[in-house]
Amino acid sequence: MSSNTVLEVENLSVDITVPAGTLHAVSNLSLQVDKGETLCIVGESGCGKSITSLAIMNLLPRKAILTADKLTLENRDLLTLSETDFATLRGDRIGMIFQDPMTSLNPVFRIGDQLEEVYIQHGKGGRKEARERAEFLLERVGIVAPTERLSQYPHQLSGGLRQRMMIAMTLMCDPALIIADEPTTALDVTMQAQTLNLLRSLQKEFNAGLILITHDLGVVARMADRVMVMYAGRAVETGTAEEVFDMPTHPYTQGLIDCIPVPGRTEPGSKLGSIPGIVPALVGDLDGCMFRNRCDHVSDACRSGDITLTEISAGRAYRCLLSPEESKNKLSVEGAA
Amino acid sequence: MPDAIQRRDLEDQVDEFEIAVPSPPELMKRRAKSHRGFIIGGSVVLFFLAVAVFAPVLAPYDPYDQDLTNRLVPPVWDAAKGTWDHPFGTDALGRDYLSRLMFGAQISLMIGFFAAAVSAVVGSCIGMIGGYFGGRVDNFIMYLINVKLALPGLLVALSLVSVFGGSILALILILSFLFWDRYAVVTRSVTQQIRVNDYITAAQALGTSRTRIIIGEVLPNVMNQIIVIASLEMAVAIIVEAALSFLGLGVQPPTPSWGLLLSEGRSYMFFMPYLINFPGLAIFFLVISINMMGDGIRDITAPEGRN
Amino acid sequence: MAKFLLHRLYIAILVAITVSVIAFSLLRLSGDLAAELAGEDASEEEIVLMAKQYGLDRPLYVQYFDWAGSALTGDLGRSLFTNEPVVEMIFERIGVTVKLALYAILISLMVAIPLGVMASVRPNTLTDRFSLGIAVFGQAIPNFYFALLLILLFGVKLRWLPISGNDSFAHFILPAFTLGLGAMPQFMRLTRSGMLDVLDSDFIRTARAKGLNPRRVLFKHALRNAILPIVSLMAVVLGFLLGGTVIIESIFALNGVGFLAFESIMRQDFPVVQSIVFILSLSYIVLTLLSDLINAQLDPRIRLG
Amino acid sequence: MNQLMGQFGHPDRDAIPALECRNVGRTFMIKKGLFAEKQPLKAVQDVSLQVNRGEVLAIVGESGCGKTTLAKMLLGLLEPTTGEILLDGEPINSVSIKDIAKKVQPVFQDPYSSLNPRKTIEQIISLPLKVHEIGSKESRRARVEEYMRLVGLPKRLIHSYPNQLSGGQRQRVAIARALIMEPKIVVCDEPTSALDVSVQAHILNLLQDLREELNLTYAFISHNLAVVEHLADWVAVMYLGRLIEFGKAADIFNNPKHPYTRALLDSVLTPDASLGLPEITLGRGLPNPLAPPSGCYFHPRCPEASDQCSAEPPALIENEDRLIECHLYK
Repeated sequence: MSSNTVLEVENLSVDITVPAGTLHAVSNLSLQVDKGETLCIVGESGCGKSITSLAIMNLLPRKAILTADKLTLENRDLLTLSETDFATLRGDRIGMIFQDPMTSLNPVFRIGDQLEEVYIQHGKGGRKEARERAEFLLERVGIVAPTERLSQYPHQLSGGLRQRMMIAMTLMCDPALIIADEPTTALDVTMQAQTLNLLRSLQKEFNAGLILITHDLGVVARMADRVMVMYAGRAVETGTAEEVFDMPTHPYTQGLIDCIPVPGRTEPGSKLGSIPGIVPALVGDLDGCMFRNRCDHVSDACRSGDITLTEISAGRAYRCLLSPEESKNKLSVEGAA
Repeated sequence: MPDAIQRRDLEDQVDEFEIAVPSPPELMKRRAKSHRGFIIGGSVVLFFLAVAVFAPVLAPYDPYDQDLTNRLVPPVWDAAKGTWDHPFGTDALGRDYLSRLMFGAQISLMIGFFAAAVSAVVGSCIGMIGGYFGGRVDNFIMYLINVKLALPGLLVALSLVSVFGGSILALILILSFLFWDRYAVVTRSVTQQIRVNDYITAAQALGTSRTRIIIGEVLPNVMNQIIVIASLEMAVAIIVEAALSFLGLGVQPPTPSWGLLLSEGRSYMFFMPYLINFPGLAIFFLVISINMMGDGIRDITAPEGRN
Repeated sequence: MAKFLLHRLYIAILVAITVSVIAFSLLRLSGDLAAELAGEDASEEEIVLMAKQYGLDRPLYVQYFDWAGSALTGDLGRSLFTNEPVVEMIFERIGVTVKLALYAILISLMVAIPLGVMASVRPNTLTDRFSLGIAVFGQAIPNFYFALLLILLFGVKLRWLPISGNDSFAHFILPAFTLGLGAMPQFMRLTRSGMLDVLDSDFIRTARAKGLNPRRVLFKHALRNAILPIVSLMAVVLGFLLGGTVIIESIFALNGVGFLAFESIMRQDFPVVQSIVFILSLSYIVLTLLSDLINAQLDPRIRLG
Repeated sequence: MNQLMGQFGHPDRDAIPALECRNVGRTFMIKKGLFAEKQPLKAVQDVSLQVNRGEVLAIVGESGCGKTTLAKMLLGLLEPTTGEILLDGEPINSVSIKDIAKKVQPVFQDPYSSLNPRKTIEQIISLPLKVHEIGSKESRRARVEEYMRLVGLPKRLIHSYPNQLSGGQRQRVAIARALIMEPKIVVCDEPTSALDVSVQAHILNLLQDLREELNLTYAFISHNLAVVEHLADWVAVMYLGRLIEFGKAADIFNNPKHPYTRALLDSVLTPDASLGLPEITLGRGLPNPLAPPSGCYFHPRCPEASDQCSAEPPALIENEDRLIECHLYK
């Protein structure tokens, strides 16, 4: 592990007790984020990507049980921390941006109070310093007349502005890691690119690690240094953005890419590729490949046993029984068809 | 539909990972079976109901029969004077207290049930109309609700009873007038939430009449709430009826209303506390079990559909 | 905000006028007022004379405006029974009733809010069950029966507290407690459900993600939002308690407005009853206006919206 | 204006368009407070467009651009305050909502809110038949089964409730309900934006198939331009209630003219890892529709705005292969 590593997670699992049994929301997930690096976690609803972020933040619901072999932030072991000690890290070393900017800010307090509060809570300075920091950051996120905005209430701002406030708020204490959970999903398309641009330039400037969680392959392709594709609570493919998009090795990744119409690439009016079948409910004992019911390349071997991640090169891995050769041949033929 | 159309049988085979999701009725049945409060509350309510219905058969005496030689006989567990002739003792006029309590259940349940039902119909109609139509109609209905809330209900009820008398029909109507607003407030706000759903717009786009939309699309989704409020309001109606009778402005003597029993027993309560405890506890247990049932219904019918 | 309050004021005035009409009709419902006034064995002529004397032979709306007009100047007529001015009768007693209602709401708030908050922080635990138990008990026990039980226990058996009259603070303890118990369940449930909703909201997640200390999250960020509906309910309940004093005041022989209302109803003294109904309605209207004002202060979405 | 529309775009000039809007506008009177004057909110202004049988018209724009109001007018749920809408050449306001319903049916965005949770799939799909009193109970059942097959829903789901269905299945139910009246036009309001991408592909493919098989006309409302490009024959770009660009889909995607259309197209993020994030220079968000900017509504956000843009509103003119409302084009 290099000294650049901000977050390291090994074999993280999250089990949630539900009436029907135990829900394995996340299984054996490992990841690593470096300073200034963007890791995109991509997957469809219910794949466990948001639970992963809450697990790292230690904000899981009460009924969820977290297990992991390793969970460190800037070389600090998070697994042994008490809730009180963990709280001192949140907002200070890790910041989080949520999906819906309309509901993520407290409606009864001024924006300024909500920004300054983090700074003061973590002992960075007094009211005056906090105000200066807030004004500085508001300017950085491109807000004109920051002093005025700070004395406003959330309902007086548009969605795009509120999301910028959220970004500013996470940067108040200069965090080592930012987790953004679908930060632009609730925004208009024209706001999306601007907000992402802002997020990325600030992340680079502050040299923070960024975990960006999204279902939008377009966002992933444009934002990610490295990508982790999740399906059914597991990582099914990891690699750099180029590797994953140009040469997907897991049938699910390939399927996802084929599903979306791309201007200039898919023929208008043509049939889109599609993934049949349903997402498994992750309750009870899970055995074999979770994607087998929707996969064109399924064999008997896929139905049982523990299917592990196969590593192709450093940081490049996939969870499938097809050999890299096979997957290359089969998937690329299909992609071309 | 043209014949040449390709039939799609995309999802006809059952997926290996498909698990049976119960339908809303099944879900409710399941939740009902495992809801302790609902079962206990429901059983006690059923017990009271059975006592009320079969009072003429079950009661050992005529509740109006006076026996002045056997006045104020204590219950059977009073070692000195209790007898099995009158297991719950007798009142100041020697009437069998158990029989009077059993017939009292009739009055409480009848008034409670009908008051809750009448006000449910009136209040829900008002609420759904306000919630669905919005605008001026809704403003008017909000104004009606505000007027109702502003009036001191119990006082108005007392004055009305003193004018119209304490017949059971009058009591039911007066109590209904007291309770319609809760239904209106709740159904109105629930209807407002339902109205914005696309299935309502879809029905409108079909040219469905407003009445049909309210009855066919809105009502099934408000019904849970109406039943929950109805159960709670029935409990309150029972208490208020007892209160009116206790104050002497409800059911008139010698009818064995529980409230009346309490008020009659009050003069003797320092020496014969059972005279107030029996009717008091009867009201308490009936009301608490109805409440438990109502809370149970609320949990059982908790909105499903959205995950 | 000015617009919001102006709108509320407009509705309040409309409601107040309607309520006055209803209160006025309450008097007319009682049958032939003139016959009532003239006494039981009055002759036809005497009744007609009476009607003339009190202006009862005029059209109803004229009588209403007459009544409303004098009500505006603070004249609510005279009692049929004691012939005292109604206003004086009510003002002599309203202090007792207000005191009782305030004590009751204080008691119920002091119990309900802490319990509701605790229950919402730890749902489905012993605390939660306990507070739910109190709520269920408070809802199910008829207050007149509970009052009698309290009298038996504290008044007769233990002889700790007086059971009738309104001479000292001690006289208010039992009635206020009885009344407060009835109001408690609503506050408790609203606090609990309101807090559960708020604690589940995105902005609380944000507050926790900021690493704020849990007490600050709970008492600053959550309670501040959950308190808004409680303020509204307080006005409703206080209005309701003022009206609900009828039973409790008669049981504990507290000489308040409730007791007066009860006595007046029993002796068909309708000018007094209608005035009490009207005054209690007015106080409800004022209370809700006040709660709107407070909520507008607490909620910037209203204040600046 | 109508002359203009007639000359423009449609080779088959004699054909009556399946759907035509002529200067359609809708103004809501918004009352702010009790004593305040009512303010006009022009949700849709002066929209003229047409689409032939079997074609797909896409209406695109940000939220608040008037897409949904326009959709409601097409469905007959709102009356236009100005202009008129014609179905097969017949003005929509001359017929009853029931007659409109036979020709136009909606498919909505959120498959969770578009199905009544208290009703079975059979009840939901057969509702149109019941409301229009078509057929007996048995024949309705048969028809429901037929349409379930048409949209790819297994028959075994007929007695299920919406909560037992996946998002994709629910959207199929909504499509079956829309089609059972055999309408000519389907108004699709963001039909896939609430679905996962793998499910979205299924639904888009289904919509394509159905259009070919049933010769349907779609009014397809969406903010997802990738989907629009894939599906649409015609594209109408709306901004703050105004139609600012209208033309053939291929033309608009190959050569967007209006600066707003260009910005919209630029903000499409294709999954191409070799590209970075686009620089969008729109600056602020949508202005307050109650107090729209002077001149061209788009000028405060427009990178190419001149003094003329803030002073006078541009007119909708025909420019080469399309209609456009911008001072840059004369």
